[in-house]
Amino acid sequence: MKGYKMRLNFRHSLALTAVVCAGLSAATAAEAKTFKWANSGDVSSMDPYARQETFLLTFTQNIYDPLIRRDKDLKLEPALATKWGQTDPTTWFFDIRPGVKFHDGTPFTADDVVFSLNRANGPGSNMGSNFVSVKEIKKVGDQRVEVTTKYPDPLLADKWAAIVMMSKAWAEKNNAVNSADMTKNEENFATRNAMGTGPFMLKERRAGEKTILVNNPNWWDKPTHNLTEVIFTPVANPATRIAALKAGDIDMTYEVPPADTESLKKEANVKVLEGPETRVVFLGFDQERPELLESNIKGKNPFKDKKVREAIHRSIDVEAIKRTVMRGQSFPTDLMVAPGINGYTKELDKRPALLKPEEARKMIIDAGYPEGFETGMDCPNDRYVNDEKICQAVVAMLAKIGVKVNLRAQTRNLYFAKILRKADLSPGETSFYMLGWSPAQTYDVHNVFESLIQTPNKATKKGQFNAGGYSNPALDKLADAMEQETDKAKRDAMIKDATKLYVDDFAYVPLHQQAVVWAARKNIDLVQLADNTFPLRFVTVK
Amino acid sequence: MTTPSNNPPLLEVKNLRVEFPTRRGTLLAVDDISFDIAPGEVLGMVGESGAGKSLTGNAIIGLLEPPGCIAGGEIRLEGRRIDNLPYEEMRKVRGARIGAIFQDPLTSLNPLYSIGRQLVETIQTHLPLSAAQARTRALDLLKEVGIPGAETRIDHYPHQFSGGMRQRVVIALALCAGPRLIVADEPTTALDVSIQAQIIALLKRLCREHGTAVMLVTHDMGVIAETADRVAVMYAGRIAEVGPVRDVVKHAKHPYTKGLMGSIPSLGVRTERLTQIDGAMPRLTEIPEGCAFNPRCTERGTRCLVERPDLMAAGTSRAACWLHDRGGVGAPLMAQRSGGETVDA
Amino acid sequence: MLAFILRRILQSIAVLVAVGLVSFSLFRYVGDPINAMVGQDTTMEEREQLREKLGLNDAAPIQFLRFIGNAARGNFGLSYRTSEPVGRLILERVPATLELSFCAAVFVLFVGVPMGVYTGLYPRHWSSRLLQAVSLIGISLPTFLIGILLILVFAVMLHWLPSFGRGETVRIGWWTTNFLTWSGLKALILPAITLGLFQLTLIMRLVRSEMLEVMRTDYIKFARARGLTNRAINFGHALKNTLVPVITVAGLQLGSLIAFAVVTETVFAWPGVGQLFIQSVQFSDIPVMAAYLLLIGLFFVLINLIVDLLYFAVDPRLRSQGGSARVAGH
Amino acid sequence: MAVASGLSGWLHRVTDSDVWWSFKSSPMTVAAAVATLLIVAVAFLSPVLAPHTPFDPASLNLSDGLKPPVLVSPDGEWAFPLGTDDQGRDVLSSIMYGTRLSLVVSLAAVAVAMVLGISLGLISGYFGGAVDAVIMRVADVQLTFPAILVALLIDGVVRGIISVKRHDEIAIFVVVGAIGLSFWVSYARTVRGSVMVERNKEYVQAARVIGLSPLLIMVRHVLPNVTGPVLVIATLNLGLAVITEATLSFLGVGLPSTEPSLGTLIRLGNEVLQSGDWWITVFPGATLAALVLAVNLLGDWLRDALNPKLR
Repeated sequence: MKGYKMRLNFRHSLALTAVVCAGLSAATAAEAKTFKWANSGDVSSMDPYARQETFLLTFTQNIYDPLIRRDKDLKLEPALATKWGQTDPTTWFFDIRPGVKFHDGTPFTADDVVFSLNRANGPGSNMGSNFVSVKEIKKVGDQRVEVTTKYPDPLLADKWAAIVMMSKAWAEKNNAVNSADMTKNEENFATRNAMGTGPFMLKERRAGEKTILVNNPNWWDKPTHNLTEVIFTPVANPATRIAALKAGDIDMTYEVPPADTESLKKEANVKVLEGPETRVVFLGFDQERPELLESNIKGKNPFKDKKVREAIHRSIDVEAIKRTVMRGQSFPTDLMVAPGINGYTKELDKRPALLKPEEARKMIIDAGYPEGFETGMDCPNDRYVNDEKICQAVVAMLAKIGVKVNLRAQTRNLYFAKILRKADLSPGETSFYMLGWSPAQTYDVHNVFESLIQTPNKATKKGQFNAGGYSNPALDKLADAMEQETDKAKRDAMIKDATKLYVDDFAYVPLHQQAVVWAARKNIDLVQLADNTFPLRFVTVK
Repeated sequence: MTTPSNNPPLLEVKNLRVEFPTRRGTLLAVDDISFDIAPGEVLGMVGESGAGKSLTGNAIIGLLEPPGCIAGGEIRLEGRRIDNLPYEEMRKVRGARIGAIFQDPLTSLNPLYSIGRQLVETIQTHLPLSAAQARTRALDLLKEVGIPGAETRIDHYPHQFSGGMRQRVVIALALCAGPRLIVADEPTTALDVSIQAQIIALLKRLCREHGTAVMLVTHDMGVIAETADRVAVMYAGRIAEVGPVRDVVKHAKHPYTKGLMGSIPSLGVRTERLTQIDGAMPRLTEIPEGCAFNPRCTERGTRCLVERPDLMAAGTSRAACWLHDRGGVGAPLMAQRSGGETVDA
Repeated sequence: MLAFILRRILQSIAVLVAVGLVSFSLFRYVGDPINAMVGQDTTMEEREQLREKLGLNDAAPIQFLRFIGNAARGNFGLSYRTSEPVGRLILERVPATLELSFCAAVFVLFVGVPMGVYTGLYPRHWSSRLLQAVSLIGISLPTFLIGILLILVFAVMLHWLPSFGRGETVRIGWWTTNFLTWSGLKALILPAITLGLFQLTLIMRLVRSEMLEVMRTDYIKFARARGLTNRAINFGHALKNTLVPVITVAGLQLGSLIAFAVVTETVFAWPGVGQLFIQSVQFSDIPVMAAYLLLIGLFFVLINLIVDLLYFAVDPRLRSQGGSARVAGH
Repeated sequence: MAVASGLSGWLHRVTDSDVWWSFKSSPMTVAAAVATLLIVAVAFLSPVLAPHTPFDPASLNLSDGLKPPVLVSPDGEWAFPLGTDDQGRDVLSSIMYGTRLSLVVSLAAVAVAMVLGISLGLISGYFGGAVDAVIMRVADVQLTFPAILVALLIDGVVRGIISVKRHDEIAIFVVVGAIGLSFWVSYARTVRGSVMVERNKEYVQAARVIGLSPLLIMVRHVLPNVTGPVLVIATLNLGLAVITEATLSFLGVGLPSTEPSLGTLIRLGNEVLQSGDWWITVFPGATLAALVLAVNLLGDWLRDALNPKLR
């Protein structure tokens, strides 16, 4: 955890200065301040439970408020719940903030809390996975809600920082009691309209074209922004988005391709904000099939041999990828989890030294492949930053050590349909693949173990995204134990052991954390959070 | 047949030269020809294809297709020079003063315009008439050229008319602006014989009634004999003989005209074998010195090889042949054998 | 004439059914939308259940029939990406694409045809050669490059025109139009030029080659011999005969503007059906793709019908012959 | 000797003919011909001429990445005259190999489209009636599907029929087929329009009277008359084919991205256009522009020269 602290100070100071001058300017600025910003994709719906996707969650949190929200350092702080905690290992309580009103003036009550939590767990909602441990939610008096869980769940508060509160009355009046259910084919009022308690109100919503928010004058919290109107427009083409920022048609762009960061830094009235994203991009091997799908080697699967995996791992020069392909916009890592996430063990994050091509080639030959071997490789070309170009670089690096790689890059839907495990958890159609993962919900490492590294198991629903089928019984046992261990020290020890297991085994080839790059005009002050969320309440226009 | 009156000629062509500058050298297609057409007179222009008769017609209308151009000489219409007029001036002459009829009626009319619209357009271009007046004039013309049911058919389209009917429409178009002269370039060639006779009779009647002169270009001696007042026989871009049609047909003065007339069967005279002129007309790039016809001429002499004869008096006509010159043709020579073909094989 | 229209309508229905069948057999290969619809941690089993409930595993004809059944009742299903009704999603975006294509078509016709006529009338003149070479630029650079270059010059450097988007639009009933606001009009300029540039080159060259041939015909020579003015000959007789054969190709090219709009709309973030289609392909948003393809199929069928009827109006030779035989040109 | 004289005789006949004369006399056409020949020659000789082998991953190393063209800035290298892209590929060699790939794909695709389009256009125009209606309606269906979807369909179907071990074995056929299939309609419609005009002309009826088979009539008599507009479309389609191939490779159904075609080079470069590495997209873009410009100017001249009516 220490490493994380150190990097934070620099970011911390930056954030502090932003708040200070924000405070100052908020006081003086009275007249209308419009803030125009753009992103590559549109927010897919106004319904806060439509999709558990960072962009949708951060956008809707400008209109709705959660019980508990995260501050600038991603620490939990009170929002619509003034106090919360566990009365016993399986019971949580939340005290409701009094005197809060929805945008239409109706009061915010405990009933709204219970309704919202049940809606978030209801049909059509995407947030179901945050309620796996929940048994019952009930109102206890006007100011408190109690939740009983099937088994002790220390992380419930963390998970529910993403669940915002909706108005029960409004939902019932406008047939928005449940989120839009794809299978029923009828529209849901909450998809295009919103009724929250948040700092901004939804004025106009034209999907794929323009979404306009206006300031909520009677917000329960003290506004730390000076905006009167916010106009959000999706601009898919990166070149157009950058040009629009330079031309002043937009004040800020949420996503900047690394290639353009250098030129934007040189722009007179534009400033660039960079920071590591909690997502780790890594390469995985098919360690399950007896022989690889597209290989000249029959009867043997090279990737099952740890020596081969090590040779490959230590031939991929992530620093070179950072320098040219990512143009410096990446943070190399050797762990499957990013700093800033609970369970990141800094001392294990040491990448073994690069091998010279001859050394690696010799390791491959010693492993029983005199002329090296051939394998297919699958990559997305529009999912992660520079995904296709990174794979091309890896193909070049492995060609030097006798591993001939046939690359196939596809758009994400074709890609994920091909490589992910099937419904019955049978392996996907790939031998060597790229994937990115960020435990967005819980900000805890267990999610990584449970989804990526544990052996795929239909019954326990573990290892859903372990596309390569890596299997390490010892690690499986540790991961299950850490799920319910409430003693922090014991839990940390388990995490450390499990991490050491997959690192020594060269189970995966972690590459880097992507850089979150935003760009804004000089007259805009805003705060960039590590989890790539963008609360508008920290924006001030000078 | 109107006798040529002695008032000033309607059309005077003096020493007209038409050249085609091409990369292989300049081709002289019409070589210094002169002739006149009197008002109301029908002048026939006859000769093998490639003799330059159509080009003369185009030159008069001022529609020579590039790269062809008038390289010399003058063309005067009613005393006024029209060969060097600026485009806009010449445009006003065309249609109003000189009409034209082309060979193929199937392609001479714009397929997308009704015949009425094409007539009215031409009339209004040249005559200060309102649309209604122009339309009645068009109707009269259509009746004159013998289009049955003109009132309904005026709004029909060209493809709804037969070849003969379309040629009648073309004649109406040529006459609709009241021109003094019509240049008819092979007007009957594309029609079958029975329709030909009707069109010729129609053309003669209309010209006589409107007092319009006609320059009738054709290779069909029968049409000429029947229609023309005077006829000019062209050979290799020059006029070989010109004169009243009866004299030229009956008493040809130029050897080429004799050969031409000899090759036409006629009902009156019983002939076993038609005479045939050996060889072929020279290409424009290989026109011989002296008289152009000399290689094929049976009565040629040494003078014909070197000196080019101009038109000279020969009886009632004029012929470009030294036979009619006091100096004669010089020492007689046999006709040049052409390609081993014997005359009496 | 009525028989001809009826026959064409029957054929059009056959075309739409064919388009529907091909589309749905195609959707199996566009990738799986489920992964993008569910949260990161949804188990594989749940994803399969959702796929089953959405009927994605059924055979193509069954999916098509179900789609048509719902479509007949005006329900085109919800978009997998934005969970909005596809019908309204498309209805909101059709005006943007139609207005953009209309402006591009106007640009093509009022610039392309005169250029074609000019280069046809004076082929040897240096200006014609220059026009021909310049017009080629439109097709030698990819559309997305031309778009970006125009934005860089006119929006970033000169600040004359907006760099993206539709600007202010006025809503009349369900239709939103650009034409009534100054910023809307300005926003139309660059995308319309980018979209129209390729068709401009094609139309110009077709008009030129047709004009060259018409100028050589006998009826033009006869018209000149009748002393008609140049204007009457060039723009009356010649132009009309030139445009008749060009109409079919022009009708189709302007129709394909819609298909071409896909790239232009993405570059200019123009909220039309083209951009929606690209997003739905990348997202394998099947209901949107199905509705889009049927809309485009209907559109092409209409364009062809209009072009054929236009033929009858313009070419008298067809009117008398009737039937679908079309005699074009001189 | 006979051959030599025959050859020189032929050569003489060509250089004397009007077509050659009209070619010689227009400088722009000569320049276009030279440019086309140059680009095609360099492309197909790329294995010999290219200083590097951009398609062989082993020869690339990232440290050479993002070098600017040597003439423009000091830190360029003569080893990479036009600079390198972010994979360390020499831009000049990539253009050579890429152009060869694009030429092969687009020429094959345009050929497929022409053969398909012209034959269907001839049949539908000549026979008319039901045949014409069916072909034209198939054309309508085809027009609805952009090349992208056609490619996805072919890729899926082919993969279903023959179990393909590696994708790039069939990639080139999929791309050529997809582009060819989406281009044939414009040929068919143009040819059909012209055939319906020629069909009523006397010379076709005459040919029919003397008993020539319809196929012979169509190919020998009717086809030469439609070469004009077909040539216009073919030359325009060439440029479009290169760009469509790039879009297909973006969707993963085109050629593998480790062997970028000219169109893919432009697409990859376009993403970094504003980032200062302008040369990655400008040079391939200029090459494509030059190629398409030259081919179309050549097409214009050829159409005018071969068109009997315009002589």
